[in-house]
Amino acid sequence: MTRHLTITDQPIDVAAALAAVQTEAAGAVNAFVGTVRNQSGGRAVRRLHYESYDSMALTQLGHVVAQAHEKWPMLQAVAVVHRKGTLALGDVAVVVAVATPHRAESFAACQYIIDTLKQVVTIWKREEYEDGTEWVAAHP
Amino acid sequence: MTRHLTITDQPIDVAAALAAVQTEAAGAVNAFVGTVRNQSGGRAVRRLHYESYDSMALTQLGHVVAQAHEKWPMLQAVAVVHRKGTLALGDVAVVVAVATPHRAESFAACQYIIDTLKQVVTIWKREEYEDGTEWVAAHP
Amino acid sequence: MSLTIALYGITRDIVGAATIELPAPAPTTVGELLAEMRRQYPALGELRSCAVAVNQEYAPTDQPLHPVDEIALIPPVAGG
Amino acid sequence: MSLTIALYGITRDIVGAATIELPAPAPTTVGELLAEMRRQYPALGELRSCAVAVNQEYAPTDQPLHPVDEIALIPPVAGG
Repeated sequence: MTRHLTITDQPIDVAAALAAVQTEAAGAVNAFVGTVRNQSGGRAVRRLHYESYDSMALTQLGHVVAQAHEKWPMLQAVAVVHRKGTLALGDVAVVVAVATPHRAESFAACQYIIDTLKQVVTIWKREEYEDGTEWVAAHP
Repeated sequence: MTRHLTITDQPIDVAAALAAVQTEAAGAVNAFVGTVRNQSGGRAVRRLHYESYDSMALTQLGHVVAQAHEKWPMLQAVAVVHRKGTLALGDVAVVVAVATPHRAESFAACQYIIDTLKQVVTIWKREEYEDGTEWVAAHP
Repeated sequence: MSLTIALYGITRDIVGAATIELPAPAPTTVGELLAEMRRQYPALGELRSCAVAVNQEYAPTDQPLHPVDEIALIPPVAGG
Repeated sequence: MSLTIALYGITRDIVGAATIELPAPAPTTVGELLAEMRRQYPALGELRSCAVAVNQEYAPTDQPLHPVDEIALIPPVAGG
């Protein structure tokens, strides 16, 4: 299985992430692209800041991808790119792309990776509103 | 909901399909990309030919997308591009991209659309092997 | 009345043409059309399925046919 | 022994620094570290959760700490 795991402060090239997983052996590619929404919990968002503990984020991301490969041994390629720094509305925050020989597994593996990434990968989001900022999910 | 439904004999621009569904209101984009595999049922594939009954294919695709919108009213944008004509190994045959405000629905709606497309959209696939060709799924 | 039937994929190969004209007296329903086509081209009966589309919609066997209809045989699809 | 703790996200805001040094005698386990940090910075106790990472892995409360360890407080993550 090939893996491309990146955390970057540069704009994400979604097409490059997709191209990185495509092979002639895997007919199915599923990709999830998370972009910056203009609202969050009913509040208007102006922009976002992502902070990352890079080395741990990549370590944990490696675990997540390894777990996905255990669950779906047919997984042939995975690319995950997460942005950090300041993002504007509409900017791509994360891309997860996976390639498998068959369709259903591409959806399942991609969803597993993004869902688990959100639980364990050490990246923090601070939303900026008209009247202040907030670390997302920090408080109950 | 915005819809972009296309059947084309030109190479598919995956990035354009993704860009077509991205908005500041929908934070989640899921995309399925089907490419030409180098094997099918254990036989080595050399290339593919897709034939389409275009007008009916687009009519049926419209129904599929409308059904998806009924099931997931939060669906904000859908793009489906299907290639026809002769395709080489690795070529993109189909892209389905959907945008929703929330993540889980983007996976579910995208999977529904590609799964249903395969059942009802009037496109036929002829695989070319070393020793002949075959209309896929034609015979029991 | 006569009917014109469009043929796609393997049905075009079986019939050897992209359309076939059924002269009067032509079948009056989808079911009759399928029976007539299978009589003329027995290989159609060997397909996994063969539906009929009328005006770009899948049609039930009791649907009546009219000369103005856009009619097509739909062998098993395999898009995606 | 002393420990250096890296701080991210809201924990950096609460402590007011990107790292904090705990001089000897420093906590010897993850559980002791969390208790000590919460004693010094009660606002940490108001978070939805606060984990401790040792050498880039989530660590259980009974895990021992050593001066060479890469230690960090991990407030609720929100990537993706």
